[in-house]
Amino acid sequence: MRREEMTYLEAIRDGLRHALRDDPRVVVFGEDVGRFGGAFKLTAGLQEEFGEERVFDTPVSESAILGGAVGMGLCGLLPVAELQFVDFGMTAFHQILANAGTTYYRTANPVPITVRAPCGGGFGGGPFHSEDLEALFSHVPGVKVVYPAFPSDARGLIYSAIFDPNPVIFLENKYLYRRVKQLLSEQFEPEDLGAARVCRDGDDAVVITYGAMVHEALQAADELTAEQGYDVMVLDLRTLKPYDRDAVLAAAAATNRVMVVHEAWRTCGYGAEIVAFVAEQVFHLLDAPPVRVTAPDVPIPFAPSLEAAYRPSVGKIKRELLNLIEY
Amino acid sequence: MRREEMTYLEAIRDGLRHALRDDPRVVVFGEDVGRFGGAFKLTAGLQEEFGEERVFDTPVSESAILGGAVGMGLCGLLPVAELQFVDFGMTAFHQILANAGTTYYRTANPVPITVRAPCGGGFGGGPFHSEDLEALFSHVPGVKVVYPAFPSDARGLIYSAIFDPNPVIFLENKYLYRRVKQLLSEQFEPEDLGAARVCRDGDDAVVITYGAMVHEALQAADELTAEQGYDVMVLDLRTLKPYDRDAVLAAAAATNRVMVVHEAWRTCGYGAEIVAFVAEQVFHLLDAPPVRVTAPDVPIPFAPSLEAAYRPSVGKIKRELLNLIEY
Amino acid sequence: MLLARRTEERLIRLYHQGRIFGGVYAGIGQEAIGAATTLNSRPEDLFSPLIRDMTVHIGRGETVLNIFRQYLGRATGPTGGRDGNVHYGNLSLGVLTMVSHLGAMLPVIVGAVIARRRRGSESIGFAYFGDGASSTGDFHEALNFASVMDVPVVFVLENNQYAYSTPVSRQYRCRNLADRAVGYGMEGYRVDGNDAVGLYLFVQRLSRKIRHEARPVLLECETMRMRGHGEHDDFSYVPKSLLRKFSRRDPIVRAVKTLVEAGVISEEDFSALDGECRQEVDRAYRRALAEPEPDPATLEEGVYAPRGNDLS
Amino acid sequence: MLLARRTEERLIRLYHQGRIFGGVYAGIGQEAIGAATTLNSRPEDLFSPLIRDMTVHIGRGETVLNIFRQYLGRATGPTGGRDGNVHYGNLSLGVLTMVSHLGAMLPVIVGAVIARRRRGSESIGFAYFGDGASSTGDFHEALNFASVMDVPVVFVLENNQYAYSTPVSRQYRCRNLADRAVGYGMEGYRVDGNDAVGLYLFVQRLSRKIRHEARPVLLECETMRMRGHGEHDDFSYVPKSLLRKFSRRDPIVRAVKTLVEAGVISEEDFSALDGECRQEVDRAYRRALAEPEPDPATLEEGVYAPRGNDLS
Ligand SMILES: Cc1ncc(C[n+]2csc(CCOP(=O)(O)OP(=O)(O)O)c2C)c(N)n1
Ligand SMILES: Cc1ncc(C[n+]2csc(CCOP(=O)(O)OP(=O)(O)O)c2C)c(N)n1
Ligand SMILES: [Mg+2]
Ligand SMILES: [Mg+2]
Repeated sequence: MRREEMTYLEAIRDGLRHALRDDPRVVVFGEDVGRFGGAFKLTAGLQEEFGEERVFDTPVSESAILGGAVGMGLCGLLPVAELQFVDFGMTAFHQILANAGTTYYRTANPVPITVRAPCGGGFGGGPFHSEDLEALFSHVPGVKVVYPAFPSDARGLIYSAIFDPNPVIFLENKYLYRRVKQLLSEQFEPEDLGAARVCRDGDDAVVITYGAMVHEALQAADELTAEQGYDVMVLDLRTLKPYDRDAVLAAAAATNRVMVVHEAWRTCGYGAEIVAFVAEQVFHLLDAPPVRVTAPDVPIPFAPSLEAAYRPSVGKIKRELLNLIEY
Repeated sequence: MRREEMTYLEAIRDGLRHALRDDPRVVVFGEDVGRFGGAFKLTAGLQEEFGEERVFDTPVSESAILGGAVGMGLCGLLPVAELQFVDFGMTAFHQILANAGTTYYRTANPVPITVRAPCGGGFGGGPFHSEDLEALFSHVPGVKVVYPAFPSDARGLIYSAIFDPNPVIFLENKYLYRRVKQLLSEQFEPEDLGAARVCRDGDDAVVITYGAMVHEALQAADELTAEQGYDVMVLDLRTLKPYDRDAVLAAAAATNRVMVVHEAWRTCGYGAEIVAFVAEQVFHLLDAPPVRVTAPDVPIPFAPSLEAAYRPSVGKIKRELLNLIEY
Repeated sequence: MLLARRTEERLIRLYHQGRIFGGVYAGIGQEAIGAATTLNSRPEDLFSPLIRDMTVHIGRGETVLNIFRQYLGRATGPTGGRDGNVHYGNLSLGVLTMVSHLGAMLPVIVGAVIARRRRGSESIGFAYFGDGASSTGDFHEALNFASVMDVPVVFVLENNQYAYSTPVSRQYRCRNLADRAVGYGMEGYRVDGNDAVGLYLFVQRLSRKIRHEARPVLLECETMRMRGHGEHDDFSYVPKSLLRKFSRRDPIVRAVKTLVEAGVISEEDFSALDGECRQEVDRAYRRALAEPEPDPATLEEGVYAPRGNDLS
Repeated sequence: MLLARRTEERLIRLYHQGRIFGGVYAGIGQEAIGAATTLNSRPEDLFSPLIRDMTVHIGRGETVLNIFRQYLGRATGPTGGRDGNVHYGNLSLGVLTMVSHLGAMLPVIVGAVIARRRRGSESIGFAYFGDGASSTGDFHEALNFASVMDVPVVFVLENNQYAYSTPVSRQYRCRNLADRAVGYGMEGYRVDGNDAVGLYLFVQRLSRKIRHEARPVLLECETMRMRGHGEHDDFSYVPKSLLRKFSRRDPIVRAVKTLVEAGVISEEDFSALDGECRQEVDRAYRRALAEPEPDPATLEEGVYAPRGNDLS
């Protein structure tokens, strides 16, 4: 079997390409996604390959994009809408909360849409191009939320998201776009939504995380093993809503020490959900208080010196892991 | 000292009236708030008393209302914007997240605005007139979130919100508007933002809650005392962001058993934050796993039979409290 | 029109008798608009009615029985009691189910028409909304989007003089809302929304044209909300003179007069029809009343569509 | 204009040398617009510039030093390094600090002008935005709101032919965006945005009028984005012929020509001025470079304003 090396970004493009090839109902649209290939060039080449009917630009109108996707999904297409940055989706959050989230429950008509949204910081994007808003989307009934960390997952999950009969918010991490590479089989395999994955084994503690922080957690774990001999499990959630309860509980049970790491704000962040769930369900199995490592409740700062302090780092994760393990 | 009985709704109106009287910079606006007095008649009489320059109607334009408030706040007014229902604020969430939340951090120019938003269900409002979205607002850096349960608090807190130099999201519970009454002193007293209050003492467990659920929790606690002799503390958070950490920790320490109750959706709901905080901070003081009693992750149903099952009830709270106490 | 009128009249009575949970929002006085548009539609066309558009539902074939089921929150109704009153539709009749957020359905129907046409039908859309909704950002994004994408939707603006308590003088400052069309590069018309026959003829030409040209159009229908915003509202803020003026222009009375004068129907035909409508309303209400409320045990079912659900 | 041009040229050079973190978004070719409007303003007026409006900042008195501080993320800059590049302002100069969300500043400046006028000043507002931003719901809500509330704001639409890679033909279908004005009951004009002198005279009359009448107005300025969306963008999607056409209409060259022909300045004056500008840019850059970055220990400070903060 031939294998190609792909970045996270290329893998998502490849997933889109497979979906576009496999089903004529799939359409890809958003601001600048056509000939230009999108702000990150993620959709580069798709319009050329599939034509302007399948891959097209829209005006700067997030509510028209998201509401339009709902209408397309209701009437026979499988739309994939791109938000240029997740931040700008907040101008039309009601389309997610009201139209996308409630329509199937109220009418039994499925809304099979996918919303792709680049997230996260670490590149000097400042307060309005670096947000991680998974907690907001995950609070909405009726939508699914996916946030991959690896090219192979990204490719398989975008494909499954497109063919899922529900609205899926597909969060992509900009920091990973060109930084993470993997050898992927040429033969394409979809990846089921909903399953977490242990991407590093260990029994001294577990870091439950997703997106860019999976990589920071893995590095922190490796360094801890090298430096202190501790073995830390890393659980990549991959799907944030509905999340893999069994995997979370199994990881907690196997390690008795739980840390959640994310790049988003702390208060009412996604980590609160996981920590609360673990505390409720397997309280008696925990040997130490669960820990959240997150960004502080601060608008995302621009200057490198500030952003470095803002974003959870390998060093910070290691320190907190040591505290947790040696509690 | 003379005292008048006021409903929750009248108390908020009285707080607005005091603010309008005390400072000419205060303006009150939104859809239908003027001569009509608002969808709930909460602002009834204010335009008559203070004139159309101070209390005025706007077009159906939530982003203009919220963004306009930010501009007014930056340039010398103390605006109080009404959302007719909190649900509709989601059409302009970016004005809260971007303009209201980040401007002081970035520019050192305060944004002293207040956004009033009727929340909550229990009256057949269906999926788009019953939402409780405090978790979304509480995730936003730079804004404060208030959610009173009693007329006296509502009156004092709206006044303090208006004079606070930060954006304050003032959540009002529609179910309480005309159901809850209190004797209030004629002499007006502001209520500090940020402090929780123990509104029932007890040492067998604590229910941490806010808004309409304070009343359900109080009744559940009273019934448990009568029926089983247990004494349950009820802590009313009153301000949800930033919340009163000391009061939460003190309550957990005093009871060793913690329940959070809210009417909003469970996943990534506000309760997750409180449970996570307690688990992190005072894990060793807990004698039982903390518990969340919330609505399920379901669009808010219309039919009375469904809504009754959707909303946390006194009976449900009691049952869960018994489980918690007898764990 | 008549069936819708009789249905709403009954709903209003039931509301004031305390027999309807939630609220009742009537389109009395505005019936010509839904009637004239649906009568000009084809099976493949799409509709996004809002709160005053019972004639759209009925015009597309929704039953009065289903409407009572909906208002009574019955398990058997179009939303199974999960949503209430005006929030229903029927995709097999081409009718989308509204959300409350004003303007928010406008991009949805634009997307829906795009989808139907990409799938090979000659569908056009009819999107209904009020003067208040015309102030929302979604109105703007949807009209511009439809224009740029060449999507044939008739944006039916029911200008009924009020948005809740707010008169049009505080909602906009252009002369007519139809003046907004030029800003989207589409045609805009302001017509008498209470003249069913005239409107029917107008929409006939219009719908042919846009089906052919695949272009959107803005159709402002001048009308009047003859009741409160909802039945809880005494609408004392509406000048009596305005109500009087429009009650002389009642769309049903006018349509009957025109049709009788033209010899199309007789007064007796009308009375007979009216009797049938009243009977149908009675029967439907009684039947719906006897049907079950949703089972609370089903509360958490059907939040997500299962895999394998037919997506076509 | 000249100072802004020289500043941006330097920023562009620095960006391509890898010395600017984040991005650089240039307004080269569009300088006439900010210049002509700020020159017609009074101290109490308000401005909401976006990404191509360096001439608004400079026209209101912002220093080049502060601009370099901002781009270099210095603790001493207008946002103290908390926000980057074009996201700065100075309320004491009447300049609001933008957020990125297109259209989102438009309601803010409307509210700001309302506030200033309620507090007794004769302030008017100048709101800048692009052809892309004109498709956002916020554009619509803000223009309608300003009109209904009688708020004197000049909505300065800088139609520079592109929104990122999207040409105006895929952004709107009206003939001119100024055609949208009638839909808000305000006046709308389309003018040559590259003719600084003509624009100055036009805005002079316009700003007097709206200050007096307290009405908003839509002013579409035809111009061209002469660089990529940002400096990371090679703008190969822009036809060279379009760039050539507009480079013959460079606002600085044209203004100098007009002023020289009119005898207001000489070629030598211009050269001397240019030299001064270049020197100022050099000095400012070097000084800003030497200043400190923000201290990470301050990260969590200043999220909330303290009580007692002067609210006036
Ligand atoms: C975005 C949004 N804001 C506010 C509301 C509350 N609301 C419901 S109906 C209404 C007035 C609607 O007026 P109009 O659009 O003219 O329709 P009409 O009721 O006159 O038919 C308002 C403000 C809403 N539903 N959606
Ligand atoms: C609401 C929103 N959606 C998308 C973006 C991403 N974005 C940034 S600039 C831009 C194009 C802006 O074009 P235009 O308004 O014409 O201004 P110009 O850059 O041409 O000056 C886009 C789409 C944004 N900033 N805000
Ligand atoms: Mg109306
Ligand atoms: Mg542009």
